[in-house]
Amino acid sequence: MSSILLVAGILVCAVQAIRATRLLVAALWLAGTSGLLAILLYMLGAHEVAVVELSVGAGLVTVLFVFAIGIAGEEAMDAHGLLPTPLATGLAILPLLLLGWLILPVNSTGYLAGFTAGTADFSNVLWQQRGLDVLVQIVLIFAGVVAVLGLLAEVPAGAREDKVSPAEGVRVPSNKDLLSGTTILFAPEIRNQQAEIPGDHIAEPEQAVEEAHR
Amino acid sequence: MPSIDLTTILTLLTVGFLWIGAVAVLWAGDGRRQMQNLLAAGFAVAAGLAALGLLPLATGQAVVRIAMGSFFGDFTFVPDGLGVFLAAVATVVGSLAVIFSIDYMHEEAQLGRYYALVLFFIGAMAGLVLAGNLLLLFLFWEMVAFCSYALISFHNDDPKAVAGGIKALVITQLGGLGLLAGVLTAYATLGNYQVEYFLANAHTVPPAALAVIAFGFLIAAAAKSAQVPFHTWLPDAMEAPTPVSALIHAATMVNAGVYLLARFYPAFADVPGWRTAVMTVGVLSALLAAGLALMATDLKRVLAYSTISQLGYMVYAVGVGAIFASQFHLLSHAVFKALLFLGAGAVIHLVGTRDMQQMGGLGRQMPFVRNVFVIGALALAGIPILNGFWSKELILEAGFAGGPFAAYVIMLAVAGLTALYTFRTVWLVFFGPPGADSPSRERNPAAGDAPPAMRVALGTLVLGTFVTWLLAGPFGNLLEIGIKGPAFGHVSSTLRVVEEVLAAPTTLIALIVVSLGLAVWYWRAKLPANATASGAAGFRAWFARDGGFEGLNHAIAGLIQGSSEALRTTQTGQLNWNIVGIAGGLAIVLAILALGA
Amino acid sequence: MNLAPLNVALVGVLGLLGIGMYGLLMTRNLIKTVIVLQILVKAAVLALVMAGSAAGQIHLGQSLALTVIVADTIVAVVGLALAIQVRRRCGTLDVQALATLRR
Amino acid sequence: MNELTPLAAFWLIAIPLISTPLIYLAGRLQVSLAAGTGMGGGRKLVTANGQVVVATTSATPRTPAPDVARWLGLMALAATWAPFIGATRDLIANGPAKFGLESIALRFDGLSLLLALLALGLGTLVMLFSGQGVSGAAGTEKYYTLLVAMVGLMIGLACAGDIFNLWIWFEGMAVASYLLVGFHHEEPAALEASVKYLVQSAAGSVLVLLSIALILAQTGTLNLEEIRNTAHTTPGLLAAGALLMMGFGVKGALVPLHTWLPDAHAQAPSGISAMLSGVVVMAGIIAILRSLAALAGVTPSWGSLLIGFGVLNIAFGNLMALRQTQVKRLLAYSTLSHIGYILLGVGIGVAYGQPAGTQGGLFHMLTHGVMKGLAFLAAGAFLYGLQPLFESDRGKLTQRSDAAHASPLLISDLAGAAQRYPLVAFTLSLALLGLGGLPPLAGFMSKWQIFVAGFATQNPVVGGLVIFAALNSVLSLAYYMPLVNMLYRQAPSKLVEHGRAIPLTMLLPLGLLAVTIVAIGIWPGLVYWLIEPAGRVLLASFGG
Repeated sequence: MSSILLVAGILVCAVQAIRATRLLVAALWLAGTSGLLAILLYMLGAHEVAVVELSVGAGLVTVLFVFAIGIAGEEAMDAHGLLPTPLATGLAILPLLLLGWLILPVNSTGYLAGFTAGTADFSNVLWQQRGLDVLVQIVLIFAGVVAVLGLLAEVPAGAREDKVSPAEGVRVPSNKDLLSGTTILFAPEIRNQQAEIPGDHIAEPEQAVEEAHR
Repeated sequence: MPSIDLTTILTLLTVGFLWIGAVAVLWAGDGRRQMQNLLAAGFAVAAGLAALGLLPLATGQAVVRIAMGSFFGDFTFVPDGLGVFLAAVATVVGSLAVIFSIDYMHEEAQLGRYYALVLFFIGAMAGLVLAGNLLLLFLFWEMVAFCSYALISFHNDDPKAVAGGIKALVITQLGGLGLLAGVLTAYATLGNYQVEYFLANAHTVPPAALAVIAFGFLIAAAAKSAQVPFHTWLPDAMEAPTPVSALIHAATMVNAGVYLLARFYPAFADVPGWRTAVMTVGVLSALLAAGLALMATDLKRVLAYSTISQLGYMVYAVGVGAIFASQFHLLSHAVFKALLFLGAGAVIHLVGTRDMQQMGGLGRQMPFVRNVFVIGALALAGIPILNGFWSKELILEAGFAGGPFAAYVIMLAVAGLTALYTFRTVWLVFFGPPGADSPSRERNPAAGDAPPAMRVALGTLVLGTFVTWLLAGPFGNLLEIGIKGPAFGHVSSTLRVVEEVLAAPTTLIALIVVSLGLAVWYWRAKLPANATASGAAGFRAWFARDGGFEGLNHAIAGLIQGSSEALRTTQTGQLNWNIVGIAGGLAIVLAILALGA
Repeated sequence: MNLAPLNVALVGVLGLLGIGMYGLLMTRNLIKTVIVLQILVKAAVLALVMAGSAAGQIHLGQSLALTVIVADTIVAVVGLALAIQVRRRCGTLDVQALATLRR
Repeated sequence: MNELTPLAAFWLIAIPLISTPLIYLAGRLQVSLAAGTGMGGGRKLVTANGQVVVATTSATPRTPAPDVARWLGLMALAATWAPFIGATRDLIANGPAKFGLESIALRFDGLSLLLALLALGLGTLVMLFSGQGVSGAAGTEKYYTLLVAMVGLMIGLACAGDIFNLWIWFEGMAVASYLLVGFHHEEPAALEASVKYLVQSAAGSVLVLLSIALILAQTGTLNLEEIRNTAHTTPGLLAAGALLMMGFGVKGALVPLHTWLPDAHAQAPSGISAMLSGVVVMAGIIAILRSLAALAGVTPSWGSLLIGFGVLNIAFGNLMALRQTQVKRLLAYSTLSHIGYILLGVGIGVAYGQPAGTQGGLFHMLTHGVMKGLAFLAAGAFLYGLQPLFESDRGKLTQRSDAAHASPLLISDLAGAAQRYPLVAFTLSLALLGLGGLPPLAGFMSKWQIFVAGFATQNPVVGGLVIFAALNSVLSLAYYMPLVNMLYRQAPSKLVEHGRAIPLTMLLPLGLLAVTIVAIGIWPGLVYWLIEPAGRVLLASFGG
């Protein structure tokens, strides 16, 4: 019963995250999803992952989002998407129905066919049995860090700067204008740049962009 | 066995000389034109000599065998009579075209690319006819198509040339699908690619599969030999430099289709409906193209249509089972059509236009070219003594004896039409009153006759026009080598051919029809004006649309382009729409699995 | 083992998947797209734990889920970095502005 | 790693992965040193007080400072060839090698060998090629680092014998490639491509995870072989198969999921386009095949589905390519159609138990990798030669209205390129002709083998599909040929006349790939040691 409530809560949070028009609100709803999910995971017996989900999913990721939103700025979002809503709804629901038809309900014939609970404890499974996964994951993290460093690094000035964006006709702010928190965190070569954490930008997104121009 | 060894060497050299020459010409670089001329002509002539040397050595045995691994079989070359003969035609006529090019192309840029492609082209054709493996045959078939494309669009700054090249490539490749299907079916049913094995075991192939192979090959041959309904590429291929046109029409490309039909005739003759289909294709092509030739005003287009028409004769001959007559006409046609094209090339080179209405009265200015062109035209029209006469008579005779009467009558009428358009062409170019704005005199008041290298090529071909028919006997014997089965017609001596032709009543009828064609042209002014006008109008209207085939081409091309353009809207570039693909794809696959399993 | 919680969890997985799909289809803001991707990842995490539980190898399921959380956090970080760059270069986070490559 | 035999295979994966941090650190070190001495070339400089100063010398040719990261990367990949040869020998002598950590199985078999060869071969050449192509851009050391990492991860992916492990290799490869695709992130178009690539890949990867969960729940194992032994027809496993196909299919660019591909291929640096098209997409297909093979017992329709997607890809890719005006976009769409040929061949092999089919499909994977790699690299060489002109003089030289925007290489820009760049033009035309399936080039041989397989089924429907595929091959000439033609135009475009010379390190990979295309085309038996075991393994894994 409690699990039903939890799942309902998770889904509500997720829906709210999608419906939210402000990014920060969406990120917070996501954190809510994560928190509830952590409880559900705990109930399913996944104690360790529940903790990780709580700390990484609800904690770190939310921080990252807040940070990113701070840098990029809130943006007034168009309420209606590019797709007709009925089409999107249909496309989201159709595979769902088919999947549900195929895999629900879990019953004892298709599943649980005589499995015995593993005896190894969690750290044994993670670090030894699935050790290769962890190794590859380290490479993945390394690649991800390098990628983020690369993406946030400055690029040489050239003819491409300050040009008009083809799509919007918005004058693109140049690099120097937009130096900000994340850049300082992730790009070591400009670490000693004076930081200006744009905390107040969150409240006034348009103003943040204006400032960036100046 | 030294003779076998020599055969092997010559077989390899026939193709090898040309391909080595192609590389050598490229290697020489466009900076050294004289060197390129020399290399190209040298290697082409060497290959021609090798092929001629191969003629007495023809054998039905595979002389080269290279194992290619599973699914590809052994690549073999079999220099049997038919193959050696066509290789000789390709290389000898080809080398004359190369020699002709020395003068014709002397002002062109990118000579290296030109010669390399020409040599590669001739080499691929020689390989095609000598190949003893179906896959190897297909390989060469495709190479020929590619080279023809590259040469047709040699003047690639000209959009018409590019379009003509791509049209030729796509249409012949579409036909090539028939060959592909045929070869694959043959391999799937017999497990072997060897031509010899296929011919020997065709009767064991299930009838349905054999029909696929037979009609597949027919489609391929029709596309390659520019037969109805695939003929539309050939006139557009006239954008090529004239020596290349001569190559395509006389030496290489279009002969491949007729070769294919002749080669596999023994296997397919008994497939129900196949011979009828072959005859129909031949008759329709001959008739339609003759009519088109009568309407055309572009000198090279007239020649192109006449090629389609003459190939129609050859295909028709295969259909009635007269392989010898078909191949004999191929030989005659190769010689006189090369002559006509190179002659036309000399004219165009001089005048700077291909429009016959702007020519006229050129005969006095270039007597040598006039004389050789007229000889070629007479051969085309089928005037006695010249080689075209003998071979065409043989075909008509065989058609009378072995084919339906209606087809024979049409082919007879086409013979008259051929005479008619031939004389019209000769008249317009060399004798008629100069065109209203004839540029010939103003532009080239001192323009002489053909330069020396051109004369060498033209002279050789004129000689050929007079003498090749004398080789009928040896030729008949040659064709027998390595070929099993009675289909090839037992011609053993020239004398018998002569007797047969002269004795047959069809010859007389044909001659009468030909002279009728001549007469129509001669007295064209005296015919009742109304009759010509009204008759010509309907005629013209139908032929102007090329019997609708050109429109069909456009419709198909338009459809493909249109659907391409329509499909491009699916790539919206919007991330959300991209996700639609994922969600939709998932739904569809799930549905298929859920419902289907 | 009682199957009911697993069934409920599975419904949760499907629900999250559907919501995530709908979000990807409708969201025009890049950062929000990354948020939606995180919702999808939640579905995957829940599914893996559920599977481990169903197979009687909850620790295996946990181990996989943990790996997924970490890996997809990295993906989210890269995605956010991209979004920030997009904001710099194009002045907007709207997907519509990122539709110059098409056809 | 108890046995001695898989040692080579182990190092084959380990060397590139271990060397990546070294490459990165060395590259950073060089950048820092250069910044200290003011020798940063076109790069950004950081002065003592932290002010970012951007060197304005980027327009002038850079002094060719030896790029440490690049040479280290090249050395790492070169060193990887030694275990590759060793592993190949082991494979030929002893058959597939099994190794791994604890419960995670790795397996070096014919299929792994094929993908490893593609990744390593193309990776090495791209590394060699990339020297000047990416110079001037910021963070070249990251480029080289991620390139080497990507190669290592792909080799690992090729060996994975555990479905979750397969996923993590796959995800690692994807993460490594995001930056590479958006490497020129000063251009909005490159960012756009990277964003689409990331979002679609991530969505696909979630589908794979759901499928893994379903499989684990129903079979209790993640090991591919054990799954194969326990899997039987249940609706849940059907759903798992569909999710797998769609999840990996995003990276494998099956047609409705392909939309990231043209953008990413067109906007990535050319070397990366070559890697994407030649290897990354193929890794996606290998992942589909590996994982679906584990579910072979669930339903017989996997083969038919593969054939279906194959035909869809062929037709769609060709039609889309027909009207393209940009060189790299055209090549990208042609990749779609070639994926179709691969799927068709493999599908025929799987559905009808035709060894010719799987071998032909994998053969085409190899030849396509070589040909498309060459085509993209040649396009990259042209871009290198002409790029400076896009930015400065293009407006003047070509009167193009879009001169100011990000600069795609248009087909018309290459008019007459053969006169200025004969070798590059020649190799590009070889690649295009090979892609178009003209003999005697590699592409013809592999397509032929697929067609042979189709006809060998003696099934009229499959025969018809093969003819349809061949028809599309003819159709494809209608877009390859104009490009070839353009290269040999007699009147060169103004851009070409003013292009700069192409360095030898770029020409060398082009030449090598071109020779390979011709060699395989003339003698396909040359690669049979590679293709035959791979096809056998694949067919056997589907129970054929």
